Amino acid sequence: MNQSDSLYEDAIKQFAQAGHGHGQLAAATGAAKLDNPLCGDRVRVQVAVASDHIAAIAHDTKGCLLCRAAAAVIGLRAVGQDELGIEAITTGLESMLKHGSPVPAAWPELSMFEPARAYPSRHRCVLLPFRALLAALQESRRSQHGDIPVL
Amino acid sequence: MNQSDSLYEDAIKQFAQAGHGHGQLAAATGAAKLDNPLCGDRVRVQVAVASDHIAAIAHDTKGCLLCRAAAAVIGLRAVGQDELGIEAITTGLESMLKHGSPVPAAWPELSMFEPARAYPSRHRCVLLPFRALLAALQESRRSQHGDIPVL
Amino acid sequence: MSVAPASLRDEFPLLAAAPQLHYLDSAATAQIHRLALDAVVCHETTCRANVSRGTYRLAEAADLAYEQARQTAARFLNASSADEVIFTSGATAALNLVAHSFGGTLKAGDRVLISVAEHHSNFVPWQMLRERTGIELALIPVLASGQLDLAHLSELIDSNCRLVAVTQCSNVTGAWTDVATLVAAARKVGAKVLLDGAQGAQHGPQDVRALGIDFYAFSGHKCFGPGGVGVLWGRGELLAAMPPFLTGGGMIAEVTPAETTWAPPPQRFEAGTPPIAQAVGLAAALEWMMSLDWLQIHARENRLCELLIEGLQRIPGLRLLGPEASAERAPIVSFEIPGLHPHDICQVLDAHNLALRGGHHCAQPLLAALGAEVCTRASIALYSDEADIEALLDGLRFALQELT
Amino acid sequence: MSVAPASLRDEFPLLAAAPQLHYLDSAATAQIHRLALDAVVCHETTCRANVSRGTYRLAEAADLAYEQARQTAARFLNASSADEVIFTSGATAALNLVAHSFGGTLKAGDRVLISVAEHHSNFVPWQMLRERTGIELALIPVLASGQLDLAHLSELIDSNCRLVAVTQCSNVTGAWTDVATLVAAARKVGAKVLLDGAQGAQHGPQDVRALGIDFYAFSGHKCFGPGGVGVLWGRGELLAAMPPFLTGGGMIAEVTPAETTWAPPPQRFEAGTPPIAQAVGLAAALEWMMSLDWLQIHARENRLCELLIEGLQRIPGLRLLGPEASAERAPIVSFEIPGLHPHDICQVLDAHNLALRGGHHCAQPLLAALGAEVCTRASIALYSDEADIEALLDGLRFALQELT
Ligand SMILES: Cc1ncc(COP(=O)(O)O)c(C=O)c1O
Ligand SMILES: Cc1ncc(COP(=O)(O)O)c(C=O)c1O
Repeated sequence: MNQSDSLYEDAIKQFAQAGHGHGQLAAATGAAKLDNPLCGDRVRVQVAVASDHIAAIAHDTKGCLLCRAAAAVIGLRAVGQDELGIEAITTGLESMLKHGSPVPAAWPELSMFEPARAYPSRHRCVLLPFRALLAALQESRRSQHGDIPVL
Repeated sequence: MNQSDSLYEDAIKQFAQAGHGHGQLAAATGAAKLDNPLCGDRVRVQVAVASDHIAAIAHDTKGCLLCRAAAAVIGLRAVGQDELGIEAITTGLESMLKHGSPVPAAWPELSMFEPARAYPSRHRCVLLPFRALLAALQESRRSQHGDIPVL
Repeated sequence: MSVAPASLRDEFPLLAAAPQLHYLDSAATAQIHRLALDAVVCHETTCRANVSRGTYRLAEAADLAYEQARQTAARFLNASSADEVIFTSGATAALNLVAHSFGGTLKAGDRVLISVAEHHSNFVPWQMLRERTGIELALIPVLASGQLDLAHLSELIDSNCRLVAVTQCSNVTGAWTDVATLVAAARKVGAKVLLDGAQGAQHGPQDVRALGIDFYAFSGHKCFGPGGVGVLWGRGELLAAMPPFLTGGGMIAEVTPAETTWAPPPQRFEAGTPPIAQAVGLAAALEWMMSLDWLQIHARENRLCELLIEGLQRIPGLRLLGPEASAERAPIVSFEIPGLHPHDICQVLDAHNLALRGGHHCAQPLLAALGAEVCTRASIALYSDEADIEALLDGLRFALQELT
Repeated sequence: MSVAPASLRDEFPLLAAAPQLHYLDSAATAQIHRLALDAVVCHETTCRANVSRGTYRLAEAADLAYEQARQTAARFLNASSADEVIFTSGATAALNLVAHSFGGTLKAGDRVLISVAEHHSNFVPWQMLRERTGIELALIPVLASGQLDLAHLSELIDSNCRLVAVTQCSNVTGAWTDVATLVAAARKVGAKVLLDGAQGAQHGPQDVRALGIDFYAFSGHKCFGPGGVGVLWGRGELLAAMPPFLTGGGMIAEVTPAETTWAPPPQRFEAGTPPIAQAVGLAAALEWMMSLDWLQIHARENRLCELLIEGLQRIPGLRLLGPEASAERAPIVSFEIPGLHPHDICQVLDAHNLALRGGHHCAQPLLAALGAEVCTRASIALYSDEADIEALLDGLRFALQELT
């Protein structure tokens, strides 16, 4: 019955502890704050976008290990990506959690969240930083391009 | 299973048909209209009270046989009674229906409603004219005595 | 899938246990299907936990069951997303929700159009809204058949009209509403359309998108499911723009003493612990309904309805309410017999094991318009059979003898 | 009657079927008692019909069962009349009913006094009332223990105060409210008192008259009964003076297009088909509760609670929320462990078959006041036992190992 013993792999704890990207940006082009109202997880993401690509990212995350580890992955990996890329990874991650699809190839460390598949109520925890990042990117786009999609 | 075959005794049909007291009073001292909102039964009772006793009564009753028969009993028997007497008979009738108490001795024809004991939803039908009469008597008392109880 | 309707009765525990009973009051409450009851018991004994907040496996199972019930309801209605499905405590609660939440976006002078044929549950909430906000409440009149009189629709659905809220099918006359005409007229002026499906949903799965409507409400207990649960479907973009109605746990984003922000739909409209096992039971009933051959069932329901009407027409003086053509009505047949009160009729019928309802059926404005105050109603469901109809016609002969 | 509490677990089908499960989330939803579930099934399979309108025997049986359920609830609360008992869809619906119906009799500037310790279901409805009508919403603060701080009560309950609406027992800290003091202060100025009994009723029958209160609300699913049903008790004369909230079938005297008149309570407040089988099931649970020896059960619940608190206090850094003395709290124990998130704790506990809830427990203002955002909660009910507590303390040791 100890299904979740494997959930808290060392990778998750290490990422959560490392907290890559934790902090604040001096010159953000977009920011967003998202909550999970049901558990109190809260993520604030700032991005600095230049030429439609993420030049810098920072986040402030209060939450469970899953949420903090996911935020740290973003903090480590998001720089250099554009909105479409983040969208694809988020969709891939969601599909991995919900439907057992393969780990998004671009960010292989997301495999550490595979054990969370079995716990639908925790999917939100993993996805929250990704959704906050997408919201921050949208805000950045709107402020930079006057709401014209980046394509 | 034909429990209710005996409900519609000839007495009930005869009283309902006879409709004793159906009509209108020229000089009522009190009147009341009561509905059973759930089935549409509707009773309008007028009384003329003199020296605290019912001198004349009239009713206009739309309803089922039970309701019409009960109104006809009132039409036949109420004259000469005072409010306390009607109250006692109403309580006695309710107790006969709900708890199987004996038929109010003063008005023995109420025994025709005994088979209705088995049908709680029909108790209202039988009681409605009595309650309307009580309401009419109260109105009469208020208008005659300035709301001082008749005792 | 083809189902021999004669066997349907056995699938309903109460009917199976009372073979002598002729239950003809399904418009008030339909009997519960075995699978729906089993689903309730199974949920309560294996998955019971509160939803949306727990992370332990039992709570995950409860969540999953509840959200799957939402998806089943969405499929039953052909909604574009399960997020458009709100579980309520019943059709009345669903209609009140719209009258308060959507109603809260209306202003004095806006028109809400209902009809004379509405059940009180889709009548009084709009009267109350009129009192609260000064909307104008207009009424579509009815023809002598009880069908909505759509002759003057262009005057009724004018540019002030924000909402047309009508019954899909009358609970007294069985008359089906001509939804397409109403939707077309409403579209022209941008008015929304709510359909009170309390009497519609028990006659088969719905397609809210094909109907072109904006809101649909129905009750579980009339659809072979448990009591205490109902469904409001609303178009996503409308729900997203509506304020909540009931408030409390589960429907908020954040609460501070100063102010509170709302969760997105459907949670925004499900304050407090929802009727979880009841939703799961309803979903089992809806799944079962979706597995049926409705062409066959409708043919059968119509045949029984015609059989009944033919028999009733042979009773001297009896007045039938509702449309002539059986295609224009659900199998609900109400009638008056001069000199006989429905309560007395139903009482004698009961002695012959016939369960029928007499009264105003919570539709006083309709009865007044039809020149009746009360009537006797026989309502047929998919488990009804010829024996029920024959027993009713026999029973009425007894009633005539006994009551006159 | 004396009951050996060790055997109580067997009376709850879910717990009986899962001997390995340590269910410590009864404050969210208690497990259903066998008799309550049986009563639902029995009602649905032998007495199912709509209530208050039918005259056939099945409908009479449904009516009788429903009205007997009302009487049982009245006895559970020691109400002076069953007419004071309104069945709702749950505590949240009951609280919303008061906020709308009684709230509808208030005017701008009238004060409603709630507390910082309220569940969102007794917080947000009053915020909404403030928005609708301009009442003043005042808050009783809490002490560090989570108990209401009644030091400045005479300022809070001033002559503008019309209603004091507080929880009987916090769903986070378990702190019992000092009702007597509040009632005495409210009486002085003629304010009414509502008690949110959602967490109180599961710990035994109540005496609303001895409490001296005016409204009491609770949910069936937290009292070993079915979901989808709750109770609002209100003093007869108050209910009689209140306008309805939800409107529709069953609660009216007469409906005409021009206006509508209301039925007397309790019908006035029960629009639409009520949760009939659920009320019957709840009544079976309440009957069972009334047969128990509550002195014995409270002693046992307190002992378990103390055992748990002692064990928790041995965990370094762990912060307990709530009163010190177990007599001042219901057996609900919430705590924080620095650096560990409740969701992660609950996840590891789940792997050890412990069902606990982490989060804000729909009480954000209280958690903010206590300087916490989220916490982990263990809630004990009459079927809990030593093994549950020991398993939890062991599980927390595992969690500490695994998560750090
Ligand atoms: C047409 C119609 N609308 C609404 C309702 C109300 O449904 P419920 O009582 O289940 O809330 C009914 C039930 O009789 C109905 O027939
Ligand atoms: C104190 C308190 N009040 C109200 C409620 C709301 O109860 P329900 O969700 O059953 O409507 C709860 C449930 O958690 C509660 O604990």
